[in-house]
Amino acid sequence: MREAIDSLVPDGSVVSIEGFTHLICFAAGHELIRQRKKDLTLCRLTPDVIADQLAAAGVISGLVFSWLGNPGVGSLHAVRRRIEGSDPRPLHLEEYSHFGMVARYTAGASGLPFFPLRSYAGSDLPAVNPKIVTIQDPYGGQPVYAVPPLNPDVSIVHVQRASAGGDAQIWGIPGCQKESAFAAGRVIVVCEEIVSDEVIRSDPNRTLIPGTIVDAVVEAPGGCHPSYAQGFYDRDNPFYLEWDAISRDTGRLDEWLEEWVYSLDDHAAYREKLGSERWSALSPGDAPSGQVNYGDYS
Amino acid sequence: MREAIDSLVPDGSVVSIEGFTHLICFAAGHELIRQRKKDLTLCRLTPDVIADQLAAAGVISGLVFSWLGNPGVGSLHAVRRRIEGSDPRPLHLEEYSHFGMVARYTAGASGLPFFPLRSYAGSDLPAVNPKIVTIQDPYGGQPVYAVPPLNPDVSIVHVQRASAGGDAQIWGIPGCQKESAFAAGRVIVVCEEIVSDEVIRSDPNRTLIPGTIVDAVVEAPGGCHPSYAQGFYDRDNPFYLEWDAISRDTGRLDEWLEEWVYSLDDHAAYREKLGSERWSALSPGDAPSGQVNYGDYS
Amino acid sequence: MSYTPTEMMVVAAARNLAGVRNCFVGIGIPNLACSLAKRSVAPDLELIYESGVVGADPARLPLSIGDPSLVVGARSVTSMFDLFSLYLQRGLIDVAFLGAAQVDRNGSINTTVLGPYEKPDVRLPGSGGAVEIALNADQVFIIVNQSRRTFVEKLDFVTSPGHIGPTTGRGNGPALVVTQLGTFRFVNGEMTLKSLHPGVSREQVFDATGWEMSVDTAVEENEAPTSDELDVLRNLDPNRVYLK
Amino acid sequence: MSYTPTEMMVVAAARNLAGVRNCFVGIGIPNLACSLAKRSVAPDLELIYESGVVGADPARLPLSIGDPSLVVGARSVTSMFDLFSLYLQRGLIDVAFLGAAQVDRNGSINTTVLGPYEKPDVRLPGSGGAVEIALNADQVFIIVNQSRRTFVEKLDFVTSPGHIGPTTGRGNGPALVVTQLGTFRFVNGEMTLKSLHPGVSREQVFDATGWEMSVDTAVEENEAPTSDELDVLRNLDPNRVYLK
Repeated sequence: MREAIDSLVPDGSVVSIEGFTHLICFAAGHELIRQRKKDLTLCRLTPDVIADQLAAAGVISGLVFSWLGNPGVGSLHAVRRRIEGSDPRPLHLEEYSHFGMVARYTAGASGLPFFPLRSYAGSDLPAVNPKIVTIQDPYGGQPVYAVPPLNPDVSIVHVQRASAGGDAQIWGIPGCQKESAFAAGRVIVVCEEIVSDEVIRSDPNRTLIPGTIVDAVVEAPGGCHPSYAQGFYDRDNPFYLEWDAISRDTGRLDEWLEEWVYSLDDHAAYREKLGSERWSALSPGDAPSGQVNYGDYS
Repeated sequence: MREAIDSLVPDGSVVSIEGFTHLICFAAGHELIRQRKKDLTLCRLTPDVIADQLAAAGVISGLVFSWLGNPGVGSLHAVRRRIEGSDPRPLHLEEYSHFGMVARYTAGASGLPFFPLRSYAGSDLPAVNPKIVTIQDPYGGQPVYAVPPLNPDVSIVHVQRASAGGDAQIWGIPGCQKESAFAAGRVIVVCEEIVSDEVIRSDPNRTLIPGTIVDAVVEAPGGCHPSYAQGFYDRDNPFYLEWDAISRDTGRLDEWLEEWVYSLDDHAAYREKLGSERWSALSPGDAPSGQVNYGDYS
Repeated sequence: MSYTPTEMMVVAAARNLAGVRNCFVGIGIPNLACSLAKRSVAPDLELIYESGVVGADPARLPLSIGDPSLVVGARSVTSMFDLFSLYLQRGLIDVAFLGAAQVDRNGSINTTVLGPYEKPDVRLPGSGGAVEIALNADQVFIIVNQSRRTFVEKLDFVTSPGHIGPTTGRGNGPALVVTQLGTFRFVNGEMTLKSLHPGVSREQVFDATGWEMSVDTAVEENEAPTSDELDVLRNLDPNRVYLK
Repeated sequence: MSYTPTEMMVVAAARNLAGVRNCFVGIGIPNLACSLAKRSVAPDLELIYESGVVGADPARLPLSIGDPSLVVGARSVTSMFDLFSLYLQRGLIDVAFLGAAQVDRNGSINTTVLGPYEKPDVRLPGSGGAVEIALNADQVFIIVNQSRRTFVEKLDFVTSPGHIGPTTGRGNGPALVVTQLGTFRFVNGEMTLKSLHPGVSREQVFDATGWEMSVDTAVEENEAPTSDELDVLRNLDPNRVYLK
């Protein structure tokens, strides 16, 4: 992880870290903080606790997003301080809706100059974001709206499993991990476990991201904590509740960053510090998918 | 199948039967012939042997398509007779490319008035199909092309397994089964086997088509013959080769239709007539997918 | 049986889902309302979440829109692109729930900022999927706590439009508003008092509205939550996370 | 070792794939060329099929573009929408193979009709994915049997454009043509003889071309297929389905 973040995410990069409630790569976020990256623009539908941490640590100077908050809890206080009071620095916002963001990634991933969608009419969003424009229907119907492609410099994508070559498989909520990866100039795949090529190739329909477009593969079990990885661990809801109090108080927030990020060598240390009791409380039971037969045609 | 085709596919319908080399629903095609449907427009990227049979039987009066032929073998002679000589009747063509057809289904499935794509520049296709138009990039770049939505009256979609409620799962080549189903006004799911809700819900990422949009579910094992169903049976290549000779000769073609379609009650009779030897020659060995764990979070 | 104003809101919302098939669910009160409706007036209700989950049947109270318990045993789990394209924009959603920090007489909603956009007094979460939901769901149900702070004459920011005339969407806009005081429908695009919860007066509604609220010709009084309804609800949220 | 003209074509195509990564493969000769290249000059070659198969490693000779043996053991299998959008139109394809019923001096291709479109003498298959492949693959390799019927001054129908000036695509157009006589590249958009297969004369090429073929300053003679190459090829197609 250290090497991947160091070499693939220079200061000033436009970085997407997606994962819709699921597979949010906190491990990479913490590494960005640990390496004191500067002036990053974070692309993410839902800047949540990870964005609050990056904002508090001074790593990000802008957000491209559609919903910001601590899901199920309330506000991101560090982000709000920066937006409402430029405290300690302003945070540049480029704001869409969820579908607008997904459409931007899709255009970026598809080599399209724009993506059309039936949204935004009557909303004030186009007034505050000139990149949201109307487009004529070439068949003479009502105009619709369009958004431009989003092509991050680098996408960091957490998945359940990947091969050493970067073929990445996801189950549960896929969000827009695939689109954000294909849209990016460089791709870092972070996984719960690295598996053999054979495991990947025994179920090729699950491969959402091919190694072909991947620049680095990092194994970081537990790397989504406090969010979750389907089948591996649950969301740590108490953490989200605790974060509200931490994030309200800049002193506590700085202490938290020091204790849980700066003073730790890597995510393995974070995982260990959380302790086995906490991890086992988050472990789900078994709910196997069952198998299908691809057939041996040799 | 009899009831589904009878009630959901009136004469004159626009019908899509997709399946890209894989999961081509011959069983439904034969039922359309058996019921002597008339004046259907067939939407299909690759009108192949199924289209030749429907054309010869006088079921279809038009094609919306992107490639026609007997894959790996050569021509569709009944289709060619109708196109080249209006013999015995003309066949109306509305012609795209593969991506254009996929984009049309995608627009239809997405409620979009058009879909943009980087294709067609310099091709004569837009000159013979006025539905393929240019569209301006609202951000000032080069214009691209657009195609209109395709919303068939009914889509017939073959899948490996479905619940009685119509939740349909596919593995192997998905083609544009999903998009053609969501684009259609009515959906008939034909499956190799009906399985329990529990099987479907144990692996929800494999469900490409939800029962929500499905009007009829038909179990028709072997229903793709001579095409194939991944993990169930292989493509019957000798049949494709034989078809070339059958289709060249209108007498033989009529005999074939009589023997293999009109004189049989249903697809079960066709399957039986093919014989267990032929079926066992087409049976693949096992290549299991392996399982993933969705996790028990209750 | 006694009940809280929140329980009354959930029950009123659930009853309005009678016969509905495909419902776009939010976390919290909408989720409770849909779960209650599925167990009472709308057994065929399909719970659809913007996270890509279709036909969920969660084994526990989901705490986020993408809770892992929504996935397990669902009918289908899909990408957000497919969810927004093939379900929402295609017009498959019969009813969608939206919350609001501010709502106006046309059912337009603000969830973006209080104060000016560039330098807000309070930065709110933003649209999420709300703007496309508002425009493309067949009907929108708005659930909101009613006061002069939330029912305002003029929104600080229009995040999601209500009845504002022709739009690029395919839906019919807001159909119902449920508050702790009563329910409202839209007559010629204008929010109109339709029913009052037990013990609530029209004056309470007027006092909690920042404009002159229209009133239906026949304002009904809602039946209090039945013990069956309350049993189901309290089983769904035993720790009263949302049923405060 | 003796060899057929088809074997020479396959070998010439394979050698030109040296160092290539992502290749859009057609069935038949292109598939053989790619499989040979992967076993010789391009071990990292990724076989990508328009049917949605990425990184195939088929255990038998595939007889159709969606053969089930392409799926088993592949790296990824995806929808056609994703294949055309995320791979082809995104610009990930380094080389794509196209066949042709007719080709002109700019590398434009006809696979649609012989004769007029509305009442053709021969109805051909049509574009399939060819037009978007021609426009969006970084380089296009055309494989065709050369004669005055296929190398024509004017196409009956332009299915897929060659070097015709700026287009909506992102690719660089045709880079190579391989026939049973030799190979051709494009100089200022004009097809130009680059090499001859052993024993073929320039005159044979001119006789089989419907326009005045340009000739490279230095026309090379291709090395005959080596016994290693022929061994691999004949193992791939033991029944000589395509190696006629």
